[in-house]
Amino acid sequence: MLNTENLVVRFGGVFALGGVDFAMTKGEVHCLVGPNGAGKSTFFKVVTGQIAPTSGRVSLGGSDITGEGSAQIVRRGIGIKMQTPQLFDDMTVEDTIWLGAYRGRGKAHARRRTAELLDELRLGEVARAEVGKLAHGLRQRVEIASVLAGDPELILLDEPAAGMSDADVDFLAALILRLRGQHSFLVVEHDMRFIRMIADRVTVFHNGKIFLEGRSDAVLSDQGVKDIYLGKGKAHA
Amino acid sequence: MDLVLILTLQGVVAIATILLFSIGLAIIFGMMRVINLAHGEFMMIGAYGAVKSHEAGLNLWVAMLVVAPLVAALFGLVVERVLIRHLYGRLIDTLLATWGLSLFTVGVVTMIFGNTTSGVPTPLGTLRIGDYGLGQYNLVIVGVTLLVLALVALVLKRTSAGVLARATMQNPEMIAALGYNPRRIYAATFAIGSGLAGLAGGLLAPLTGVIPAMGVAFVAKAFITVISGGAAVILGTGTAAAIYGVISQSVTYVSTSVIGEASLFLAAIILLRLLPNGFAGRFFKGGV
Amino acid sequence: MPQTFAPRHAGTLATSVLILGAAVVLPQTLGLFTLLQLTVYAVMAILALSLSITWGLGGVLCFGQAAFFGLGGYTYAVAVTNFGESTLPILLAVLVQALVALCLGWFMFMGRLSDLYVGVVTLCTSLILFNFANSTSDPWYRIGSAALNGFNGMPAIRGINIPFLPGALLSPVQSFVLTMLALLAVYLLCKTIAGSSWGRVVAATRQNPLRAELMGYDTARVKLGIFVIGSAVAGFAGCLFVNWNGFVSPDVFGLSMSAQIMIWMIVGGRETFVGPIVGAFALQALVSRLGVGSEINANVVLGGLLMIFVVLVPRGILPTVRDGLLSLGRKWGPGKTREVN
Amino acid sequence: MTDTNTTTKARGSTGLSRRRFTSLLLASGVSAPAILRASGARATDSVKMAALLDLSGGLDIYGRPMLMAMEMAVEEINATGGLNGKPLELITYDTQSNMQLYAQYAQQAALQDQVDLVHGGITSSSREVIRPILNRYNTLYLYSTQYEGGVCDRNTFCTGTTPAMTSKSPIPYTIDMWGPKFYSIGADYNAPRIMSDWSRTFGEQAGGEQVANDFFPLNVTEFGALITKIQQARPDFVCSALIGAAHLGFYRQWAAAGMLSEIPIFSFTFGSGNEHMMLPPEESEGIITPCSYFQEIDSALNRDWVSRYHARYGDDAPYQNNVSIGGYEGTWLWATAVRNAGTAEREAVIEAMEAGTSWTGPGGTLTMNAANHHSSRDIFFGRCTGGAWEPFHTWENQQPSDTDGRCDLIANPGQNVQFGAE
Repeated sequence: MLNTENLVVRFGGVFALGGVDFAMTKGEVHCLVGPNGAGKSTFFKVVTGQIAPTSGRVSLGGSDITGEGSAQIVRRGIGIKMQTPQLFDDMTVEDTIWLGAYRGRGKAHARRRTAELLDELRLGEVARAEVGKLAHGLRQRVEIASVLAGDPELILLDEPAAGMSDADVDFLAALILRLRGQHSFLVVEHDMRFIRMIADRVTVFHNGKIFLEGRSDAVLSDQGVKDIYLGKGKAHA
Repeated sequence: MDLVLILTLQGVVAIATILLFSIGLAIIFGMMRVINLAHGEFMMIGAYGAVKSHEAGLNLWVAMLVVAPLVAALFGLVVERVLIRHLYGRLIDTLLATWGLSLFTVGVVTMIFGNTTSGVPTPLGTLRIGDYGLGQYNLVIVGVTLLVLALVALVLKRTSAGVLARATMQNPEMIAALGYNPRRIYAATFAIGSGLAGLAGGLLAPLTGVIPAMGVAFVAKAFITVISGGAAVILGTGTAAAIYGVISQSVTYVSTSVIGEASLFLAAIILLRLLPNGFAGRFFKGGV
Repeated sequence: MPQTFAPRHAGTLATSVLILGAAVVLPQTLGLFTLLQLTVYAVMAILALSLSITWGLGGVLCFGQAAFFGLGGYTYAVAVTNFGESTLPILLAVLVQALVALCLGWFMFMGRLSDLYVGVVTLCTSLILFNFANSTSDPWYRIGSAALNGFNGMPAIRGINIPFLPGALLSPVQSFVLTMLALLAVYLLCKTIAGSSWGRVVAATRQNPLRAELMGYDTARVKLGIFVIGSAVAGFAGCLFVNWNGFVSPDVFGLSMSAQIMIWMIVGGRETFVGPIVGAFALQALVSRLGVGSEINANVVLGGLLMIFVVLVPRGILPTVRDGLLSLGRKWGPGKTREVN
Repeated sequence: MTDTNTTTKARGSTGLSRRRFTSLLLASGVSAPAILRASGARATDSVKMAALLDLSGGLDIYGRPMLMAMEMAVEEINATGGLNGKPLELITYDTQSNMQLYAQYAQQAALQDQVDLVHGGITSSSREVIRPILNRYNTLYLYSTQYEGGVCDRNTFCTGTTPAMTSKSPIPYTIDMWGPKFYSIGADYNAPRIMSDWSRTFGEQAGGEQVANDFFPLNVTEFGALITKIQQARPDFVCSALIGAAHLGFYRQWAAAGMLSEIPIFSFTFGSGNEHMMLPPEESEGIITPCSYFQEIDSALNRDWVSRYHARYGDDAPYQNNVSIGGYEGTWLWATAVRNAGTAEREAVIEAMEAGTSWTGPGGTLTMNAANHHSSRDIFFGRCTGGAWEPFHTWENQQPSDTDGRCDLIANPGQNVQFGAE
């Protein structure tokens, strides 16, 4: 459903992405891994409409979405969660989720969906608390709830497990597995334990290109992939 | 031919004047991300410093070139310590607070000196070009502006103090970890910016009347020039000053000064729309 | 703690009753002079609310609110001079400003200018208008039978009459009642917007435009909408001002006018709607008091207040007092505390 | 700034009881403001004059000396027995160079303080804010500064100079002296435009030619382009109606360009803002100005007045120019009418004024013109010499012909307009 063709991003003289052909199919949980600077974050930003590619094409379900802004991409049925939580600190949890559900669907739907999600993500107790006053793990959960509220077909998550406790990570993994039938997931992640729990397929980025792509267990046990991570350690030594 | 020459000279003077009264603001904005709407009042204080010390018997050039920037820099130090220090990182709040400072300063200076226009005569004689004449003092303005630009560029690029100042603005924790005191660097930068505003005020005093509210005439133009210039203090501000100087001067010559002024503001609006990060963001990334 | 701007019906009701009560009771108890003063304070309170909509609620940093206020005044003045009747001119004062804001806002928000640049562009706009209005003293500058008259301003402008009855000009007392009712209406408009679903989207856009975008909201359009509403209200205030004054001059576009509005808002409390109203009334009263037999320069007081509030009381009087009371209440009262982790 | 020990009283929160009384009165009939002037509400122990002047803000350089002039007049009037046995009380309002405050204080003076005369307003804008309010609340208005002329309003008396007075004779005189070709420049608003129009009218009648006519907003400080244009046009003299602090820049830049000794300047306005004292002599030498008053006028009355002024306010008291002295002249002219009428009551004073009240002071004789409510007066031609004025010619009894002929308040008392230039 999400495809890129020969995606190139150049900052000044530096290639951040050097021709990426990527494809994922509906219903799968797909993880992007790779050392820092491998290009996965840049890739994520292009796909979510935050930066325009220098050349190449991004398409969703066959239609070209290259160069569209985030809001337009979201309206096409993509949910996005960035690495740093993007929340409304002065708003209540309830209102935040409501806002995610309200767009294009009206108040009645938003009310119903908010109630469902508060329940599903076990946020009922803090429903009327201000988001800015919550602990980090809860904030991550609120943001995911607000993303789910828009009922996207495809959900893009940038390091959702970062800074979470093990219990929070387990909760999130369970949630993703539970939702896998209804949504597809593209997840940028470092936490290998988390990836092992959720991923169907994994794509490894290295030096702005795709190094390896395949089923989760096969990719994660590949010697070349391990070398990249080690090599990165060497390069910085 | 004489006419072309004199018009060109006037254009250069106009550009230099805009640069002169913008550069202090550009430093404070470009390096500290603080917008100082009381910039005009720093100029005013410099101008009063020059006029009053000259009236007290000081040599005019010393009054304009030394006393004016010193007085304004001292004032800047006080302002940084009392007001600006609490507002780093709050861009909009610096705007509001310095707007308050502007009103306050105008009020206080009015209470002290009254609204009477003071001034000093324009020094030097006349430059003759055929039938036309131009005050030689205008050339001094151009010269001092060039000198100031060169000095600022040198300090920012070449000296350790300049490098330190630029680094502090990018990462104060890092600089603190290296054993420097970022607060002192902020204070020094602000004082230098204020001092340059004072210098501009002192130098322009012989050309215009000095009154407590004189800053208003400059602040909007300085503000627009600096914002259009973007983060690069010299290249950005310089380009903006050149464009606005040429536009307002030539439009004024062919029509009226009202239309000249309006064309400057319109040009600013259009430029900001086309280059939302200023010239620096588009053309001089990382320059000074 | 309650979300700011969220409708607390009890408070809204109390404020509304207070304004309405003042409109009914004060004409019976106060002298004409005091009523005239209160009328202009109320006009300025409406102006403060207009910036509350644009900046407080919408987060659009408008340094040139005076531009819409002044244009509203001029629109009304020109129209009423030509028509000899005030109903259509009032509508025009509002509509023209909405249209101007739509064009300017389109230019700014669709170009995705950052807050700061929005500030610069609005500032430039008011400066251009100020310069332009000042340069219209040539008798050539006239619209229909209304000469713009430059720096001197347009004198002896007709006041507001009862709709479609040109002969029935409002008396000063009736103008007071009208202005208070207008203040009430604008206050309720603010509350309605803030409490509506769209108002939530506006608040979301203000607090975190990126998240709002990521939820699929077109933040440029949201900002444009709130900018248009705020500007239209400012235009309305301008028209009421001219009704009070019978006069409009380029001063209405001045920097000090825009500064004043911000000062009222900041001192009163920019996160609330009552705050700017209180700020407008209190500071106007202070400034006119300073002019009668005082040696203190009003600028010193206004400028000093602005600095003090930005640094020490950034939220303004009202929210600070309210929170103080609330925390006292939590300490001493029966209400339960709620800490969230 | 000034400490007064006379009847001058700044208005604080006094007059509460009267305000309460007014409130009671209003409770019965609020919608008819005229009722306010019911005699019961009128304090009868003194005659009151309100001064609405900018004592702070950009215009205070006019407002403060003007208030001093008013205070002097009030003190002298009280020292000579007051007005028909009652003391004259001066109530001061600082309008802070803010039009909104002009409206507020005019309302306060008329409705709350119930004064017998409002005297003040410096700019034409402020006058046009005040005038309708005082008309509405039936309070007499006196406007005493130099202005563009043309006000025709039964409730208003103007005692300052108008452009026709300073152009009709002075412009032909200047053309005789320097030549026919003149370049007009001025601040961009009504009064300078009207001055420029009159100078063209009277200049052409005298065989002169106005070669250009440029106007500048009050905040313009940069005159390089203008100076080049004037150098191109090579006129015999420059006719200036520049105004305010920013425009001082012109005279500085003009002198710096070496032009002061080449093309002389005639100015309607130089000196009205004490420009001759703000610029050094080398930038103002030889500029000539026609105007109704200079402190340097050489007459016994004036010498006496100037010495009394300095005795009252000290040696460094501000220079009294033709604008600020209006505060003194206007107050005395009105007081003379009040004395003639035997009452300060509005109708009676209007009638006394219209009977041609005349008063002679440091600037010569002022005589009120019944039909147009402007006073005729003497005009002096001054040359700026060493930073002071040197009067070198006098025209006596110049008529306010801007307003004359078009305005007849005797035939049409209801007339209330301001005529533009012809």
